[in-house]
Amino acid sequence: MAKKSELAAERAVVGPLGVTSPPEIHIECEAFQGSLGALFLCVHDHKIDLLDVPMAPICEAYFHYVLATTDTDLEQAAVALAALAYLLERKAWALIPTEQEEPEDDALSIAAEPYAHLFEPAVRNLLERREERDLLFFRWSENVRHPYELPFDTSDVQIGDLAGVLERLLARAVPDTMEPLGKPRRSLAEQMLVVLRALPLEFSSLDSIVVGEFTRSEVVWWFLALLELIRLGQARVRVSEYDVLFARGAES
Amino acid sequence: MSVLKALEALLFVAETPATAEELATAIGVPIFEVEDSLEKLGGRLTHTSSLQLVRIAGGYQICTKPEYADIVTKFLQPQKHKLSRSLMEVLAIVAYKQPVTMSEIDEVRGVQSDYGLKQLVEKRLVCELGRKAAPGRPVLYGTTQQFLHVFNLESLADLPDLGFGRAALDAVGTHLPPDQPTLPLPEETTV
Amino acid sequence: MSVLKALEALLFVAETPATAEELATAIGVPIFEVEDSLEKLGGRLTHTSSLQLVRIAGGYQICTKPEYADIVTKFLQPQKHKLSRSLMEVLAIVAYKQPVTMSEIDEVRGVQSDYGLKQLVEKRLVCELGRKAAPGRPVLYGTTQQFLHVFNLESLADLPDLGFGRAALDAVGTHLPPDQPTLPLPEETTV
Repeated sequence: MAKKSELAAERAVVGPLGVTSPPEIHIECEAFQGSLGALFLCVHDHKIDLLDVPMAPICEAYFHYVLATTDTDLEQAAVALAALAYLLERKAWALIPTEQEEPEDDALSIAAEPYAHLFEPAVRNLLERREERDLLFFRWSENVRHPYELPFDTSDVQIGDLAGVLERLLARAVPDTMEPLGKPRRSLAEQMLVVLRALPLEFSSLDSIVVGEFTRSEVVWWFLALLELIRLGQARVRVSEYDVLFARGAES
Repeated sequence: MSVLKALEALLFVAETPATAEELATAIGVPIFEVEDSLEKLGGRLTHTSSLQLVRIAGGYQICTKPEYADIVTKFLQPQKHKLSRSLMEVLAIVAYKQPVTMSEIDEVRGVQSDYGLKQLVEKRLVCELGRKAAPGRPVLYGTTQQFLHVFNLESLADLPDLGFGRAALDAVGTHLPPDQPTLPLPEETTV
Repeated sequence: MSVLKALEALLFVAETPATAEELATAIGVPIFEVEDSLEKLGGRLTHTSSLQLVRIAGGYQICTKPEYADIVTKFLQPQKHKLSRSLMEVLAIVAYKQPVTMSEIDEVRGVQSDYGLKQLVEKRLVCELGRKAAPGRPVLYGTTQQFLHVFNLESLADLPDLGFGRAALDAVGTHLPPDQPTLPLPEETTV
């Protein structure tokens, strides 16, 4: 292996990341094969579309480097981290749906005038059908009010009250444990069922509802489901003299 | 057990439109027999009952006859959710141009439609179909089964021909995405 | 409009047992007339229909007769998990080719399947089995116990032989991953 001093000359080129180049972290995936530094430069110079490159193997290669290298050159490690962070940020931005206009050919942009009025007959037709439809009644599904339209009433409960409750729960929580990547997570709908089952029929404080040991993220997940239940009118909340109280069920 | 009575029982409990195939599978008879009996059931209901058999949202369903609307309304006191004019416009555009992106809708209307689109998704009349392979990977929207049901349509083909955009419509055809997943409610209704 | 038919319409749409008073108010006739007609309606249903009138929880309700329980159950079961065509396609590919990665599914279908796969995971018909020892360490998907249950399969061996992919299937065998891990629930309270 070459000594640091021997490589120094090679490294002393000013690139976008400064004078130090990232260490040799090899990345291998369908879209790209090569070093982290090379990938960084390709993305930086728009020579490769990051959308096609999965980030997982890159992160794993980095972690492997961090864990496997015993005498880490801090400067090098920092540059590697900077490169990785840059890639992650770029990828994140690329993945966020944007409102940007889509590329269109000239013919389209010439005719890019609103033409909503052409849909007028369809709107009228739909309204007529709606009127006819209003005279028909089906079983259940139809007559149950849509959950999103259930009124939810938090009357005198302020955001600060809810935040206070969450804070108290968080103070009781134990630190999160490391969980394997890709572990299937419970959906919010499932979590809501769990919370719903835990909620008592009588108004109670959250401290008495949430018992046992739990982690911080479990608390947040629990609380999120609770808020959603309140919004859907399946849980109630009110402030008493000393505490914020929760109960199952809709406001009668 | 007659097929006709079996159909009556099944359509009575069905919460969504049932296809002849589904009915045939449940009863264990060939589809043509189900179709035959559905016709008979429809006729019998027309003459003897306050209920009727309708074809809606790609299937069969039983509902009350229009002349009973008044007393049913009085009994149920249902919430009417009216759609605003601009919401109707967005909905019509989605129906004809699906799968369509928000910016494509904006272009047709000349104004931003994000609020309206979100409302329609909330009301489950419109849902996400996927993402377009274009910069920004914009979301593609389309109508739902719920849309057909609420507007008393058997399929998208029932919409009037506007002389354009039918090509896109045909591409989607009547194979609409199913209703968006509904939140599991705690109280299972047992039938 | 006969009171009997009006009652039929109201009891059809009623979500919960309706009392004679409620029914009388909606129709606008005296209670004794409603009670009279309810008796007649009950008799008529008993003799001509697969439905019956029952007194339950202090009110009246229409339900299916017990002898139709089997077909009703058979009918409602799959209906609850109605899957779209494209979802069925993804599911079939997962069932036959498991353990399989998303890009392998895309390859078979020629279109992106991420949306469908996510839906199937939500519906707990498909779950993650682990990760493939390949570049990118892609997630491997397979079917769940729930899948067998919903499609009335005793094991994966019950799937029709397509003349391919059985090798892959045999690799997984019938030792399917259990239903997605469920976290311990707080004490079960009856709703």
